[in-house]
Amino acid sequence: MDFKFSEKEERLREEIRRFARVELAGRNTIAGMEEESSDEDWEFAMSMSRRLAQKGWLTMAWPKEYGGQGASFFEQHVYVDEASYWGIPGTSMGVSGIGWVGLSLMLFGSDEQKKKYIPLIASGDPDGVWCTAYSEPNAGSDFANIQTRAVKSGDEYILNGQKIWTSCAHRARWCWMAVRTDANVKKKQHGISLMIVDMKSPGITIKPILNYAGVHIFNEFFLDNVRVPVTNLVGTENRGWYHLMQSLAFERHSMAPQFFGSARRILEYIVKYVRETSYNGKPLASDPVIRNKIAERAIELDTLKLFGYEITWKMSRGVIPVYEAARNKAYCDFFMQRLATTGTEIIGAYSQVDMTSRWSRILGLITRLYLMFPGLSIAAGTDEVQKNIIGQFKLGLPRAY
Amino acid sequence: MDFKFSEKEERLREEIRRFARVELAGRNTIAGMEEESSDEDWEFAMSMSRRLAQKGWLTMAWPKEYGGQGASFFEQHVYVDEASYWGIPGTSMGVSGIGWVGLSLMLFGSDEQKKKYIPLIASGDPDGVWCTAYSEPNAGSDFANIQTRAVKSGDEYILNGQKIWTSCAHRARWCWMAVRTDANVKKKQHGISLMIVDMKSPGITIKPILNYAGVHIFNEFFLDNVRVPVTNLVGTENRGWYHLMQSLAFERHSMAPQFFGSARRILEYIVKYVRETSYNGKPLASDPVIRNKIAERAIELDTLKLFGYEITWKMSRGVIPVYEAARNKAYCDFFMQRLATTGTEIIGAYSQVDMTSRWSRILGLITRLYLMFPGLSIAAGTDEVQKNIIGQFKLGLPRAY
Amino acid sequence: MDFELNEQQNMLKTMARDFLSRECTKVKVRELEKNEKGYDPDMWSKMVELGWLGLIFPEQYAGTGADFLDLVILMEEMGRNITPGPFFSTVALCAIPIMKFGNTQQKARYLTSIAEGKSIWTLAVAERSGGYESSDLNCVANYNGEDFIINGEKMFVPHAHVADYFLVVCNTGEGKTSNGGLSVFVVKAKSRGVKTEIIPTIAGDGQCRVRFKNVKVSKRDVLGKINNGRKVVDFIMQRAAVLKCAEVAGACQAVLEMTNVYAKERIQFDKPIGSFMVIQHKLVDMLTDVEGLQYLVYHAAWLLSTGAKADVQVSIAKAKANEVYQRACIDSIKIHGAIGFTIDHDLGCYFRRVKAAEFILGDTNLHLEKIASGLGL
Amino acid sequence: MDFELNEQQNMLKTMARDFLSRECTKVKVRELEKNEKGYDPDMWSKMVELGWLGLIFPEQYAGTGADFLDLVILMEEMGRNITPGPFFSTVALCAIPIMKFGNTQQKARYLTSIAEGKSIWTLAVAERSGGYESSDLNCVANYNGEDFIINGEKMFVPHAHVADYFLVVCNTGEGKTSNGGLSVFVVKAKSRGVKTEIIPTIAGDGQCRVRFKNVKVSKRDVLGKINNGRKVVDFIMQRAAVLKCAEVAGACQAVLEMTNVYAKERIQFDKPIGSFMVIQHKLVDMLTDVEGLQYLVYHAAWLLSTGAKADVQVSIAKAKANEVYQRACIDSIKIHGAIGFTIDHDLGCYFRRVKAAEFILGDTNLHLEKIASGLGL
Repeated sequence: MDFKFSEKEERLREEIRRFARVELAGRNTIAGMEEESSDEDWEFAMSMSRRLAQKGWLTMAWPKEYGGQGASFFEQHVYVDEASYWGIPGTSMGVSGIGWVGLSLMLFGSDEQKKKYIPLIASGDPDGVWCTAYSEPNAGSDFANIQTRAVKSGDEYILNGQKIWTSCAHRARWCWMAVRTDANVKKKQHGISLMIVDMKSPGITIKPILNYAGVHIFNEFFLDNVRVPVTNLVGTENRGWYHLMQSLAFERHSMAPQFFGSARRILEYIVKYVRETSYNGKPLASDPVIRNKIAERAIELDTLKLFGYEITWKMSRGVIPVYEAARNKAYCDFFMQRLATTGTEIIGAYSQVDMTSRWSRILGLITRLYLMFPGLSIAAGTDEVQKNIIGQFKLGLPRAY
Repeated sequence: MDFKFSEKEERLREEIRRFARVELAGRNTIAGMEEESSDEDWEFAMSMSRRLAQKGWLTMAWPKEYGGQGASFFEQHVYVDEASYWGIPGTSMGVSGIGWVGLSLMLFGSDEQKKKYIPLIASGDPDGVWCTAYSEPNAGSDFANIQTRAVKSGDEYILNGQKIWTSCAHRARWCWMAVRTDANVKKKQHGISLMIVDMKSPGITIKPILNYAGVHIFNEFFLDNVRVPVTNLVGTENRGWYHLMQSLAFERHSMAPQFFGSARRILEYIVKYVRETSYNGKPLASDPVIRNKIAERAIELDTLKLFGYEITWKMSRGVIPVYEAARNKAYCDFFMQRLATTGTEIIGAYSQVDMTSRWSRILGLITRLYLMFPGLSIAAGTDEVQKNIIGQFKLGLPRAY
Repeated sequence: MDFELNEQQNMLKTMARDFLSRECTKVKVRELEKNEKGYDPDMWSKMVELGWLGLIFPEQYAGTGADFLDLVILMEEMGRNITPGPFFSTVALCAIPIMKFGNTQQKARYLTSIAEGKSIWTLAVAERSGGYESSDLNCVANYNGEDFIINGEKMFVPHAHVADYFLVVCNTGEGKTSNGGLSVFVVKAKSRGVKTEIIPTIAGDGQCRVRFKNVKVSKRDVLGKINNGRKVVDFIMQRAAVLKCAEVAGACQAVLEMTNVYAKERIQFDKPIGSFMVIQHKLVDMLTDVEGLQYLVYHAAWLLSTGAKADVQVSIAKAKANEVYQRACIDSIKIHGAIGFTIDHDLGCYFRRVKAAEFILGDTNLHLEKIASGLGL
Repeated sequence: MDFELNEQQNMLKTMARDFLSRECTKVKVRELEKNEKGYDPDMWSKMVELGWLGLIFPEQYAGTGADFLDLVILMEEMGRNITPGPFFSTVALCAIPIMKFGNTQQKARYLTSIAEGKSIWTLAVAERSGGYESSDLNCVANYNGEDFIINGEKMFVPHAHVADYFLVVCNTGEGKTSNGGLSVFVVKAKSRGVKTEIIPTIAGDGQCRVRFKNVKVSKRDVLGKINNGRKVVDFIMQRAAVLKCAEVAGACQAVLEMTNVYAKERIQFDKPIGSFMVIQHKLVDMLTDVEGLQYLVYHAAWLLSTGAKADVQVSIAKAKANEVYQRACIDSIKIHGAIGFTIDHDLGCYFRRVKAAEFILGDTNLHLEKIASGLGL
């Protein structure tokens, strides 16, 4: 039993801190999925992606042959945590490429695909930006219910259908897409294939979907006879569901260190804030109700930290974390909600102030979290989906749906 | 809109208060299902039943022809609330008779049954004590799954099988029993019948089941060729399920005023206690965390109060409250748990002290509630069962199980 | 005991629901969030014509003489539909205290003007801290022997940018105690030295910062007695809080209904999602929350309408409203999935208003504290 | 970073699980609840033989020289199985502070005696209020120039009725401050003036009231320095709290496991109840709770074992343990239905112990307060 980071890992943390202090000095940065919304934020994010690639951090845990540093999972953990703490933009490049496309291609991509796409991601290049299109209007939590058809015609597939909730579609060069290549199947999990779609293909129409805060993350996405070369098929035709399960595990496993980083920062700000602020006639820091709530959030933060460590440790031992990733995702959602509501209780009426306004408190971080957490908790699978996974895979319980 | 009790109702409340102060003076009474446990408590409870019958309160809302006073639902509400507040033993006579057997017999009993059994209940006589046997080892939440067989043989049914969780079986003179009269049915809800079983019948064996606090409420109950005259069939043969649903609605509808009464008392004691006690170096009443929690419980208490009023008001308008009864039951359970845990936090280490010990605080009421609420929340249907009822009957949602 | 609305209340309810669903669509709500005024003068005129502004004023002040419970029913409908604009600030925050504390001249002048739709009002209490305790209030009004001179800053003043009059809570006493030293003044929005700017909020609901620099008001413009302002504020905090709770209760009913409809329609895994036990039970919990809230609000309102002491019940309703509104919106978004997170879905309109309702007229902790005090702690 | 137990810990864990599942069945647990002694001397001797009493003592004191983390693993197994008796009070509450604060004679004498199973110990801190703050402690020890004379009363002293020695926390300073004035004395249970009586509890776990009337102790019997007892108490509250948390974590694992088994076996509506989404998700939440607790306990224990400052982490573990144990038991009973409510089911054994674990060594509010202070509030 040992909960210490190595000296090397601690040095890396220090280096990232120095980097963030210098690079982000004086900026109130927008990071995460929100950086996709405005052109200005996106441009800065992409410039940071390149800087991070130069530093060797962007895809540090990837093997050197794929443009990584062959860093350990714990080094990557430290990087993700610390980059999130500082809110460094550009770390995810629209999430997909860094998060799962690169790793998935390494696992089941063709040699050509590996050679062409992975280095683009690793370099932080705009041509390395991906989006992912699984969801459809009738394939949400039940996302095996994919209807977008891909019909083979010579060297190409012809795609027709509609995708939705595609984040970053308006920024991405490529799309990691799940389509139906066989409609005559008994189980709808069969007959799905994964393919790489060039976002510049004729027949693609993208329509923005703004969220209720007016931020442009999601898109609707129509495919009208879009032609995709058969060489863009990833893995085995009609086996896409199984590839996709793997991709999803990649998607969820870094959530704990990522949200831990930003939550750690928010909690620090909250502590600072209550030390400096009076409300309803008394200093907030002296109010036992506030003290209690902050202490409860600190317990949750520590729990999330250890859940993050545990998954990284298991990965470093060669375990593919399935239920652990689902647990961490569900715990992040739970904790996000608690932190957001406690945060708003503390900043009070200021929690409704527009995040970019000069009246916003704590850099707008709490208002942002409050507005975003319900959406984030749906992305990458609802609470129900995660708990079904845990129930089946860890507790061995029968399917509940 | 009017939330006032009438003067008549208020006078009744005063009368019950005076009665309780006199009759219970100097006693630390045990009421509710726990009075069934010890012979001494039971004897006192039965003596009180007779007193309550004499006062005309025991079955006050029953029509005069059945030994009631034809009182209004709101008068009965006041009586239930106030009697629970004071913890007057004997108000329920083992629950079943007062709670649903009498009312059910009025609805679908034969004239003979009405004439024989109802006056016995209304008089508070030991021969008016009933138990109810629905549950079986494999019929819990799924309680249509009743296996106890009743086979007709001439003028009698021959009963064989096993019942469980039968409260008051060791005190009851009669049993309100659901049995299977037809095993060849497609839906297991069919083929069930309700009958009155004389607890003195040969072939009945009762085995006590103590709860984890050592209190004897439940019993296991074996039927070995028990003969029941066909005249003891209640309602229509094989239609017992529908009679039973009606009985269950009777069972749940008075829960809100009942628990409201006792919770009101507990909360008053808690307020008194925190005003008089210091802990961890400060007066409890000055601790904002404690103040907050008590205030939250007060909100819940008020909510329960109004839920109770609402159901009584609807009944007084001729509505049969189905979802409302389920909602009130579920809310009672929720609130009981919150009140019990807040209560234990406040009395601290004393919450583990045996209820009858001289070290117990607040008359042992909080410890008792803490030990009992998990069991009470299961009795008369789990939270899941109640919420399924509400989902289907009020929200019109499809069956979820 | 009677839970039913009377005939007049039912008529008002039906009329309000018809009118608002026609005039105040969610498209209009979204439009008004972007609109500088934050309300629709045309709709406002119609509300005046319907007699809503003077609903509870005596007839002598151009009112219809309805009672407080009628106003509660109306607010519930407004909340159900989200009706942007200065109705609440004018009627709940200002007209009601004027009815109670105003002298004959003030009542004649101001109530009539409000009922006839000739003036918009708002209340300026909270300052930088956002809190409602006397110690949070630093704005001063100094008496120079002739007039009061107001200096200070008020925050989160609803619709101040379109108001004609403010009620302004100021310190007038020596030192600041929790019971004395406050006074409430009627101040013309156009007075010299008043500066108003909109604070951008996530609901675009026209909350303002108002600064007062040497603003002169006559001593005749005190509402109630001088140094007796805490009483006025406490009175407002009770009446207006209950009306705000009614608005919230209406909003919660709308959220519940739209979620229930969605849960029946939305198919996943070949079933309506409302048939998944976790979703179904979440909806059931929402129902229990919303029904509980509604009864608590009616109970508090009824108590106030009888003139009984209602401070604990008002705080119970407000604390409950704060909790239920937030939980209903969050659970509803989760049940809806991504669609509930979008700008074109009505849910967001409700969710973005949760915090405004939570912090106006006392947050949950303040009201829990009032409940505890009321219980004798 | 490494989450794995080492070989020695794994061996200890396996051995403890085997031994306890054999020797300490739930039938035995229930028996001991009724037994006046509250422990089984035979089992106790075997535990001595296994070297558990002196597990973490240096070899010179008849110990096996294992470390604190090993003891954490052992406590976890004891908790999983519910092992009634004075192990925790002897080792966690007394031997550990003696190791830390005892002088050479005290260590030689007392630790060896404990390791060899020759004496049972317990700690007497809390009094009537049940609290652990200095201001809750009124028991005094007055120095008469030669000896200390103890007067006062202690409550909820575990296993005092079978103990040979007490550590007693007394006021020795002038006045009572939070940092000074306390001292901890070694007191023989059989000293003249000591009166012990059992407080009947719902777990029958042998908690006692101990009264001291003019009990004479030599000044040599101070543990650590005079007037420095708060430090000793705080030290105990950290180490022993973590060990209590380990016990709770073990108990919670057992509760989770038996509930999961039941949810798969119990059929209702022709399905295992674990296939109902609400039940399944309740179990999942329990898993997340229990795993979180276990890691928090390990983390705090590891920090202590490295000598690092761990006060916040200890309080995090204790507050979490209090919450998780209660929730796990309640949810488990609800999932079990009526059977979980009966005296013959193992669940009740755990549930009836929740409150003892919650209030010993600081309740949730105390630890939340410590966390807040630790965060700089």
